[in-house]
Amino acid sequence: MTLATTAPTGPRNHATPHGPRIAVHRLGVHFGRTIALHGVSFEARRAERLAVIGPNGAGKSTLLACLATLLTPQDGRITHDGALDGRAHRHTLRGRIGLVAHDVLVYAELTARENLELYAGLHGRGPEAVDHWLDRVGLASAAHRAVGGFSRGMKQRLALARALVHEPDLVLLDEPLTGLDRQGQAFLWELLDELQAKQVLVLLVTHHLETSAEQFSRVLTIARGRLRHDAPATGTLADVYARATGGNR
Amino acid sequence: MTTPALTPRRADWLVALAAITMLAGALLMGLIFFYAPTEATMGVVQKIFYIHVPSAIAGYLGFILCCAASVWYLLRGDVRADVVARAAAEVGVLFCLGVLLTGPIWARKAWGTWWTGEPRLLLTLVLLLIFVAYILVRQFGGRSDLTRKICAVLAILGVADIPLIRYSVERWRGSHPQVITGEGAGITPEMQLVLTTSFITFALLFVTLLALRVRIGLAEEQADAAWRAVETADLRAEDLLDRSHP
Amino acid sequence: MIRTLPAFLLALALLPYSIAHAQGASAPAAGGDSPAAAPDDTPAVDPDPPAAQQDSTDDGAYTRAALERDGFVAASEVREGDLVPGGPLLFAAYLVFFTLLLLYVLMLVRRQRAVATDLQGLQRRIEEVEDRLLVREESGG
Amino acid sequence: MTNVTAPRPGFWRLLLLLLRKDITVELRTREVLHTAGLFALVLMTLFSFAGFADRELAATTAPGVLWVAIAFLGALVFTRTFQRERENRAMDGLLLVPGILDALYTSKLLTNLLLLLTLQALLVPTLLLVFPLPVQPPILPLVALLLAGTLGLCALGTVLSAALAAVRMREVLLPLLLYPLAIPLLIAGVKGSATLFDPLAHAGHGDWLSLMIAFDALFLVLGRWLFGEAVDA
Repeated sequence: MTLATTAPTGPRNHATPHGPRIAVHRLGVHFGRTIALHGVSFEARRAERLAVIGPNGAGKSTLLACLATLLTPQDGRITHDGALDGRAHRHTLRGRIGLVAHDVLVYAELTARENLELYAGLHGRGPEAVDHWLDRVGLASAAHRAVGGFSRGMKQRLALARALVHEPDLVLLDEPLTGLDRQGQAFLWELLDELQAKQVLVLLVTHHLETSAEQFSRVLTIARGRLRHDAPATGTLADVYARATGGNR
Repeated sequence: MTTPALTPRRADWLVALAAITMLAGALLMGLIFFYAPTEATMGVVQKIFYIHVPSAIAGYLGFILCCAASVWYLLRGDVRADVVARAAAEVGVLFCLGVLLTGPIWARKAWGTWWTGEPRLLLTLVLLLIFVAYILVRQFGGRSDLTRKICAVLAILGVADIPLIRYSVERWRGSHPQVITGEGAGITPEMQLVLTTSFITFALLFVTLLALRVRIGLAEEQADAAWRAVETADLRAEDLLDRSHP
Repeated sequence: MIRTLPAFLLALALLPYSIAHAQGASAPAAGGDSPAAAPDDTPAVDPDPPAAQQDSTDDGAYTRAALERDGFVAASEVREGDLVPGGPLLFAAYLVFFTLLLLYVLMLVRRQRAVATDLQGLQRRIEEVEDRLLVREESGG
Repeated sequence: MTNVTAPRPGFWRLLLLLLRKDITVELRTREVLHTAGLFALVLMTLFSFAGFADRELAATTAPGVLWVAIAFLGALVFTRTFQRERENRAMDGLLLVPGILDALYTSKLLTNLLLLLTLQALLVPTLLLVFPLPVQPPILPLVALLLAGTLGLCALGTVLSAALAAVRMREVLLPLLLYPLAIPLLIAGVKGSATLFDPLAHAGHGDWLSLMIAFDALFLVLGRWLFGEAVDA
C-alpha cells in the first residue's frame, strides 16, 4: 500500500520567500588539530546559484556537509529561513535538502529505478516522480540495470535524480561536473536553470575552473578553511580564483 | 607580542594527594605484614585478600564511572566528561588486571588450581576484555569526536551488561569466599582493621591515579585547542597581511 | 612531580618483598604466629581442600570448631600442624600488583612527557608564526 | 505559511521500504547467505572431526558448538550488512530522510535477525545430524531459545556494527566487543539448550529463557538510543 501517490506538483512553497534561505554565521569546524573551516559567514537567498571554489583540502566539502546537516560544526551556526537552527531542526530540515556528494549515495546492487524508488518512497513521493526523473536525467532506457555496472557519468546522472526526486529547496552539489561528458554538462546547466526558476537555492562545489563565472550569481572562494572572497564575478572561475587569492598561493 | 613559556602548572594538591597515598600505602603494607594475623587454612596467602578485594571494587568503580561520564558526554557533549571516561576506563583495567593476576594465586592455594572458572573471576575477566577492546578503539580512533561517541556507546553497553553477566556466570558456576557479605562475620577485629585501612588506601590510590590521568588527558585536549588557536591566529594574520598588501 | 612517583612506588614495592622473604625463610615477626611446618617453597602437589585437610589432622576439637566457622580464622586459634606455608605465592601476588602499578605510572610518565614535547613543538610554532608576521611587516613597510 | 508537502511516510512505511531494499540487495547477491552458510557447514564439519562425535560427549558439547557457531555467524553477518551502507555512502542519503532513525535501526535489526535465523535453519539440522545426540530435543523450547538468543545478539550486533562502521580494523574489533558483551546470551543459550539435549533433564530452560528476554529488552532499548548517537553525527 502506498501512502503518498501525489504527482510532483511543481515548486514546493516553503516558508517565507523573503529573507535568506540560509545564513551561515562564523562557522568553525576542526578535526583534531586541523582547522577545516574558520569564521565562514555568508548568506544566500532563494533562486541564487553559488559556486564554491578553492584548492583541495580547503574545506569546500566540509562546508557542504555542514549545510547538509550531516556534520555538526563546533563553532558558529547555520540558520535556515532566518529562524530555524540547523542543529536543532535538522530532522525537519533534512527533507528539504538535496545532496549530490562525492560518493553517489546509492546501492550498487539495485537498479537505477529501484534506487530512485527507494529514496522517492522514503520522502513520500510516488512512482510518477521516479518515472519523471528517470526520463529527465536520460536513464529511462537503463532504468532496469544494476547501478554497479554504470559508468561514472551515468552514476552522476542518477545521483542528480536521487538528490532532486523529493524536490528540495536547497540543493548541494559536490563536483557534479566530474564524469559528465559535454552533453551531460549541458544538461546539468539546463537543470540548474530549471531549479532557479523554481526558487531553489543551489550551491555547487567545483574544481572545473574553466567554467564561466557568469553561470553563477556569486562565487565563494575558500582557501585554507576561510571564505576569501564572495561576490558576483565575470570571466572564468580560474580568473576569480586568481583575483581572490591575490596570486599569493 | 610576547608569549609566556608553555610549562604545565604544578598542581600542589595532587602532589599532596600522591604523598598521602604513598604514606597510606606504606602504613597498609606494615599492617598487612606485621599486624594482621595469619589465617588458619589459607596461611599467609590469605593476605592477598587485602589487595584483591579492594582492587576488585576499584575496578568496578572505574568502569561505572566510565559509563556515567560517557552518558554525560553523550547528553552534554562535554569533552571533559570524555577525558574522565577514558581515564576511568584505564584505571579500571589496571585494577581489574590486579584482581585477575592475584585471583589465581588465591585459587592455587584455596582450591589447588590456578584457574577455576570461578564466577566473579570470570565476570572480571569478561569486563577486562570489554574494556581492553574499548581502549583499543580509543587507540585506533585518536581524539576525534567520532571516536569519543563510539567509545561512549561501548562503555554504556559494557556496564549495562554487568548485572546480566554476573547473574549468568553465577548461575553457571559457583564457589567464592563470601567474606564481606555478612555483618563482618568470619573476620577477626584485627583483619577488619587492616581491611578498612586497605579500602581507604585503595580509594586514595584510585583517586590519585584517576586525577593524574585526567590531568594528562585535559592537558592533551588543551594542547589540541592551543594548536588550533595558533593555526587560527596564523590564518588571521595572513588575512590581515593580504589586506594590507594587495 | 610525576617523575618522583616511580621511585616512591619502587620503594613501596620493595617493602613486601623484604617482608615476604623474611616470612618465607626465617623466623617470622608478623602476627604473633609462625608457620612451623618446614618451609615448603614449591608445593609440587596441590594442597588438599580445607575439608580433607581437616580430616587428616589429629582431631583437636578446638581447631575443628574454629575451622568449621564460616570465613577466615586467625591462625592463633589453630594448632601449628594445620598451617600450610605460602610465602612464595604471597610474594608473587604483591610483586605482580606493584609491578602493574609501576608500569601504569611509567605509562603516565611517558604520556606526560609526550604532552610536554608537544607543547615545546607548539612553542616553536608560535615563534615561527610571530617571526613570519614580523618579517612580512618589515618587508611590507 | 505552512509547507505544502506530500504526507510524510510513517514509521511502518519507512520500515517496509528499507527492509525491502535490504532483502532485495541480499537476494540479488546472496553474499551473506552463501559465504556464511558455507562457513556454518565448515564449522560443523570441523567440530565433528574434533572428536565430539562421541555419543557420550555429544549431549554436552553440542550446545556449546551450536552457540559458538551462532556467535561466529553473527559477527560475519553484522559486519557485512552495515558495510553495505558505507559503500557509496548510501547511509548519508538515508539520513537525509526526516525521522528515519527508528525505522533505520529496526530495519537493520530485522535484516540481521532474518539472515541469522535463515542461517540457523541450515545450522541446527546439520548439528542434529552430525552429533549423535541421545535424544531429539523438543522443538518448541529449542526454537524459543534460538529466537530469544538471536534477537538479543542482533540488538547488540546492530548497534555495535553501526558504531564501528567508521573505525579502522572494525572486522577485528567487532568480534572483540561482541563476544564478551554477549556472554550472558551465550551462557544462557548453552545451558538452556543443554537441558534440552540431556535425556535426564527436560526442564530448567525457562530461567535461561527469561535471562535472554531480559537481555533482549535491555539491549533493544539501549541499542535504539545508542544507534542514533553512533550513526547521526
